[in-house]
Amino acid sequence: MSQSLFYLAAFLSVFFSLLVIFSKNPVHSVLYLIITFFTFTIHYVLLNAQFLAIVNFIVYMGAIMVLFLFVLMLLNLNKDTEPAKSNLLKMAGVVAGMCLLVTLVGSVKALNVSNPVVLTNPGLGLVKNLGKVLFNEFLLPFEISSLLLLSAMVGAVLLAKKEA
Amino acid sequence: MEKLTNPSLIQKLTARFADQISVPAEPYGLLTFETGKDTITEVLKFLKEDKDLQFNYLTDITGIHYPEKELAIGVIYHLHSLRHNIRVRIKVFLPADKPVIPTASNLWKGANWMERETYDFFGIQFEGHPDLRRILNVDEMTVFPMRREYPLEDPNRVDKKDYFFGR
Amino acid sequence: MEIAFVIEKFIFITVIFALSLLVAMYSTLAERKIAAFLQDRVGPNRAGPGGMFQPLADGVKMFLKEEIIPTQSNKFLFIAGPSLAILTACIGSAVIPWGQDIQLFGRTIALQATDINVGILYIFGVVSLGVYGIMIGGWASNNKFSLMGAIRAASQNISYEIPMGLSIIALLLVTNSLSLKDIVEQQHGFQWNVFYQPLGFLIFLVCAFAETNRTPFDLPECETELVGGYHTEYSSMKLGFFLFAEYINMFVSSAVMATLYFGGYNYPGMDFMNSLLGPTFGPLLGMGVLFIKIFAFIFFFMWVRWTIPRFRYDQLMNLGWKVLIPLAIANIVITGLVVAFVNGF
Amino acid sequence: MSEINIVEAPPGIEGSGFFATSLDKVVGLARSHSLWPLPFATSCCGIEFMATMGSHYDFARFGSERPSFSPRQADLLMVMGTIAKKMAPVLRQVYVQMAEPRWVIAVGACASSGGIFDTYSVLQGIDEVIPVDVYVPGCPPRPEAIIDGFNKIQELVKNESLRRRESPEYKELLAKYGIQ
Amino acid sequence: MMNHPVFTDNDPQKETHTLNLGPTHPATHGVFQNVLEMDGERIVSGVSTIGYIHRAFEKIAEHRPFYQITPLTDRLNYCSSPINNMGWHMTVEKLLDIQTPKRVDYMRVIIMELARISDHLICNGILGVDTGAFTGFLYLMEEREHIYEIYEEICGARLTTNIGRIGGFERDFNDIAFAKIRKFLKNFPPIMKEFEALFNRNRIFIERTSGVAAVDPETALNYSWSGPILRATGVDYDVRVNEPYASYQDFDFEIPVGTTGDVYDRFIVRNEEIWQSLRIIEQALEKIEKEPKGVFHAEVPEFYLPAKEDVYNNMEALIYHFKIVMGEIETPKTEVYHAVEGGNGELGFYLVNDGGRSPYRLHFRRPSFINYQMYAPMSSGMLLSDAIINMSSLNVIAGELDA
Amino acid sequence: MESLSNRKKVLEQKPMNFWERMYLPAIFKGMAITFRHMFKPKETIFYPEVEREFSENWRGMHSLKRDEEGRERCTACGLCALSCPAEAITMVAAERKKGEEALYREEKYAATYEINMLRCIFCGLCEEACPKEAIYLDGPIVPADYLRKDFIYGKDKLVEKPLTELIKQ
Repeated sequence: MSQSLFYLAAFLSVFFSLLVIFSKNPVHSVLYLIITFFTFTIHYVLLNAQFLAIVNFIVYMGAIMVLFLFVLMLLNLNKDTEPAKSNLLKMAGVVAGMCLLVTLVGSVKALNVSNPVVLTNPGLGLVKNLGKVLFNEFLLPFEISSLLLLSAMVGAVLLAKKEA
Repeated sequence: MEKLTNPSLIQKLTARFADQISVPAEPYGLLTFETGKDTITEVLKFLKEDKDLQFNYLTDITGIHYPEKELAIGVIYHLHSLRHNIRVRIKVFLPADKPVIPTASNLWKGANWMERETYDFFGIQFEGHPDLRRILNVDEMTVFPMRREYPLEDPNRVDKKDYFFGR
Repeated sequence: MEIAFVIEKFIFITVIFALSLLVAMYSTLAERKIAAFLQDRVGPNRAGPGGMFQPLADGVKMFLKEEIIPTQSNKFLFIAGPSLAILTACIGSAVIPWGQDIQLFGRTIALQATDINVGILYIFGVVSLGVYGIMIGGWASNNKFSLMGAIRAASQNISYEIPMGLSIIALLLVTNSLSLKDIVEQQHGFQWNVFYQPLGFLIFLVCAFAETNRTPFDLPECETELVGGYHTEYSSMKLGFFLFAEYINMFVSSAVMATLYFGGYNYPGMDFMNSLLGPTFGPLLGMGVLFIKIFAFIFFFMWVRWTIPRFRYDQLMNLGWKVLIPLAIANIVITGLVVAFVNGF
Repeated sequence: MSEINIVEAPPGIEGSGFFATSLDKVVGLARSHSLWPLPFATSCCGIEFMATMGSHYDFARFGSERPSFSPRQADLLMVMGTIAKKMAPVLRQVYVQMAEPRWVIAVGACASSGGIFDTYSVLQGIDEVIPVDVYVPGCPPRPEAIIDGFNKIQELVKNESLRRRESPEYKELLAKYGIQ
Repeated sequence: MMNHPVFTDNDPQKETHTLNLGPTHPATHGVFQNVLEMDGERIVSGVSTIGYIHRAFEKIAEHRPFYQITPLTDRLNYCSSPINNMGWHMTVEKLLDIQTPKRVDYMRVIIMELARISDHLICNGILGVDTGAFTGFLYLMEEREHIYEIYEEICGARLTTNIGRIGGFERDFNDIAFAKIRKFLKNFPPIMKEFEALFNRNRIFIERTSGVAAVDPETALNYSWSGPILRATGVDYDVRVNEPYASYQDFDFEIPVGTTGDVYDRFIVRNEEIWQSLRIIEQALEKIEKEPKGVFHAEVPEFYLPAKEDVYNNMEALIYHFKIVMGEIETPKTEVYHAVEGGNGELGFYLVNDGGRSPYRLHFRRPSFINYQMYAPMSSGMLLSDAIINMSSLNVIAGELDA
Repeated sequence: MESLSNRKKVLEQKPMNFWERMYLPAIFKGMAITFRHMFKPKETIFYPEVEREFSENWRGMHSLKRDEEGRERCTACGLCALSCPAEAITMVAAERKKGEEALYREEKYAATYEINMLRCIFCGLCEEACPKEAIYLDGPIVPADYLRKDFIYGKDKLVEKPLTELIKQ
């Protein structure tokens, strides 16, 4: 049951992420990206990581992508306004893509058959355990990252103030 | 400051403009006089800015059409001195074929639409007006409907003869 | 997973779905009736006794109205907008515990579609998705009023999610659980959370108004400014979906408020009544009590709507960011201190 | 409250658990009780319309208290007040933007026939630009008269067949006004 | 046929967007068009287009005898038609030099103040609606309905009243009318208090209106503003006091003025004027008691239609009757300007007469027209929501605006 | 600016006090007001079934009156048409023939008398203009209708029913 669900979700993830790249309308792209994120949420649930799933759901789907969409909607995106891409830029794109391809091929080649991962503690992803881990073992990184976010927020406010 | 009355106002005006303004009349206590289009700006400015007069409130600008007269088109200003609570009416008559008069909209911003309305109705050109377009009627209109020669009713109406317009 | 369980869940979900649609449908009538009563009028009374069939008439009319898709709009998104709106509105009710476990046909049935242990967060996530329908619909209409409505909706909903989340965090400090079922069970015996978290409840209430786009926060559709806001270009059932979504949202958020702060299906003297009525009818009574609470909240929503003026866009943002968020943070700190104090550090 | 005319069930074959009627009737009945007006109020009649919406006359009783200012959502275009020639194209555009089925009611003398304003600038009746279903006389009509006109529209809606909007007559009517 | 200004957004480099507000936008009450350049929610500049219900009043007036112009004035500011009616009657009376008895004056004062109340009720109610609170508006509408019942008792119509005649009234107020006025004076204040309680100290409303569209007195005078919106800026110019007509000098009332000229000031000034109007009506009722009963018109047989019985039995009356109806009354060849304090400000009638059947030229100084022209300039820099409540607080009546 | 009238009453904007700044008291006060209205008697008149009492002066549909003997009072003098600002009245006058004395009171009568109800503004000027007390606007409201031509009300709709018929009813 869960295996077939996994395959379905995996297929959908790949399918929609391809659509993200191939759709011409940027707003459509964003919408496909949202669906892709949703399939990730399903993956998390399948891994019994409920907290992660829901946070992914809230933060990525509910907040970040809304802002993406928000910005895209306000851009005047049509053929006339598309900035002219120079040849140099195109060349750079090709080179970068090639590099990525080479890396991927190389890594696939280096791949060995590995043992299936078995969770030692199936309840690891639950909120309670996560909270304990976060606030006991990883308290310092947690606090540092929160400070980092705070400083980012203050910076954003300052930047916004300067303009007004 | 003593209260301004019609006689003292006439005195002040004649002292300043002498023969440039016509003999004033006072229908129903409202001082009325005529002036020419060359002096009108100055008259208005004087009335508005003189310390003793202070006609700072432009009540109204409108037009009138006397087709049989030589100077057929008239522009009529009503000013009000709120301080002295006294009104004055100023008339300027213009020829029908070339009704041009300087604008009052640099003295009173409120004159803007009043002049547009007058232009719309009578075709009076206000020189120096910032935006002299038709205001009430459709832009495509070619005539100035308040002139006496134009009919009230739309000549193109069909239903007037119609049986269900019981006339 | 046994097949009976699946059937049971399926039936239960269908019932809840139908119920929320029914409530939403009659909320439209209730809104009109309540508005009328607050305004010394009588409201719809021609369509059926007391206007009973008014929602049906509206529904039939909308279904059969011509569908106009503006030529300049993006067809796919234009249709996706209202569909998303109603979809996200409907899935919110999945985690709400409607009653205690009930004994029916010799089975113990949980009156809750699913008891996930992150129930609150789930609700929170679904609510945050609700804005997509409005945004997409408003943008796809290719109408400036709609676009402005969509933008207002997006920024309003994102802004008010934050104090909402923060007020829930303070609640979590009290309850120690993310599962709605647990939270309700903890409130058994008149230990309603609203007594412990009055400020939190107030913030949550205000945010609920904002998230459902009800007056005084109805800026996205704001009739006198934006004509119809995000749904200006919509006709027929697509408009119906938008309007419907608003009422379902209202129903769900009323249910959430009742569950989180007002004891859900708990009521004073519940144990006595349960022993009197037995394991079948006792929980049903609880469910009835929950619905009474929900209806009270819906009435409150409407009552407020027909009483007070709406905010201006920047004032709304000020209220959200400068008043509610600091208040919510203060609430967390105070709650945290008190909890720590009570637990003896 | 007992003397209020509640809608009667459409005539059908009534039996135990069996109730049949033609779809047209039911739809007409539903539509007639859910006519959302678009108040195209330009002058005095608009003020009387406010009185009609107000507590004394309570338009809501007919299920019509939700004025739809967006033409897409409206079923009934209520033209209230003088329509000048400058306004005529706007009115027409609003009518065109409305979704079918749509009805038009000309409230008051000005909208119906121009009233006392038989002048170069006023449209002599909105039926010169859009088809009108019901005329309400009066300048302005009292709220009672507006409700009376509305009831006439309801009658019309009730008895309209579902297919009327596709009929050649209807298309011809619209073509006469140059719409579509 | 299309008269809309062209508005497009096709220029990709443009930072602003163009929003066409009206003429069918709900907040523009049907007939004003404003093409606004918007930067997000903020208005950069705007152009007003009016004339969507231009009905050529002044042209019609040149073709109608004097008494037939009264129905026209009804349709100027249709929220307070009696004031327009009375203003017109008084203009003609001034022209013909008719002195009305005191009782007629007081009756007119009652009617005019009722009209002012109903006008302000609509304006303040609509302001409530535009800020999103519908209910207060409906409470006021209930009371306005009672004002209409009083009109109906006096003249037979509700909105476009055609009330009164040149020289007085068409009939005396009957007892029911007086009873209804007294009842209104008793029932209305509590409702008005409720309305004020709903809005006056509500922070949402204060924040929406206070400081919005503030105008200083100099600008207001420069734009020839008049009426409550001018008084909200602090200028106590009120025609009723400055040039009393209809015996307004006999009454004791105050002129409420604001301090900042913002929307909130306009709102409270209008509310206070409603209270002052109630005071005036009370005084007028008292004064009427002291006047001889049954006098409801001046004794001017040449201009005032004789009673129906007289027409039947009295040859002279019949001749007058025919003369008046045919419009063949003798009038002086002169011009007259008369102003009354309308619901929105100084409503002036400028009448040029050549002794003919109808006026040679009749010009209405329409306060809405003159007040509204500041709207577009003053909205630049405002938020869209502010611009909308600013519009409703100006109380622009389309009939008066476009004439 | 100095006072122009000496009757100035300055309305100061009071700054909000603490409770007003809190939003909630004012909101609850407002809600209390609206809630009280829920229990007030409703103002609504159920119009098509219940009609409000009109004043006796009220101007409704026109009726052409008959005198005590049941004769039409109108003499087709045309004053009403002349006084009508909307020009809604038309009439064709005819001489009364012998034997018609019981029908028409004066020697002239209106052979046709039409009012265009769509044009009519119910101002009552025709009523005032009539020297014969023949036309009064004392009828009910003019009903709405579907076709424009149905609004030309001829004598069949305007003239009062003869006394005999009224008695019969």
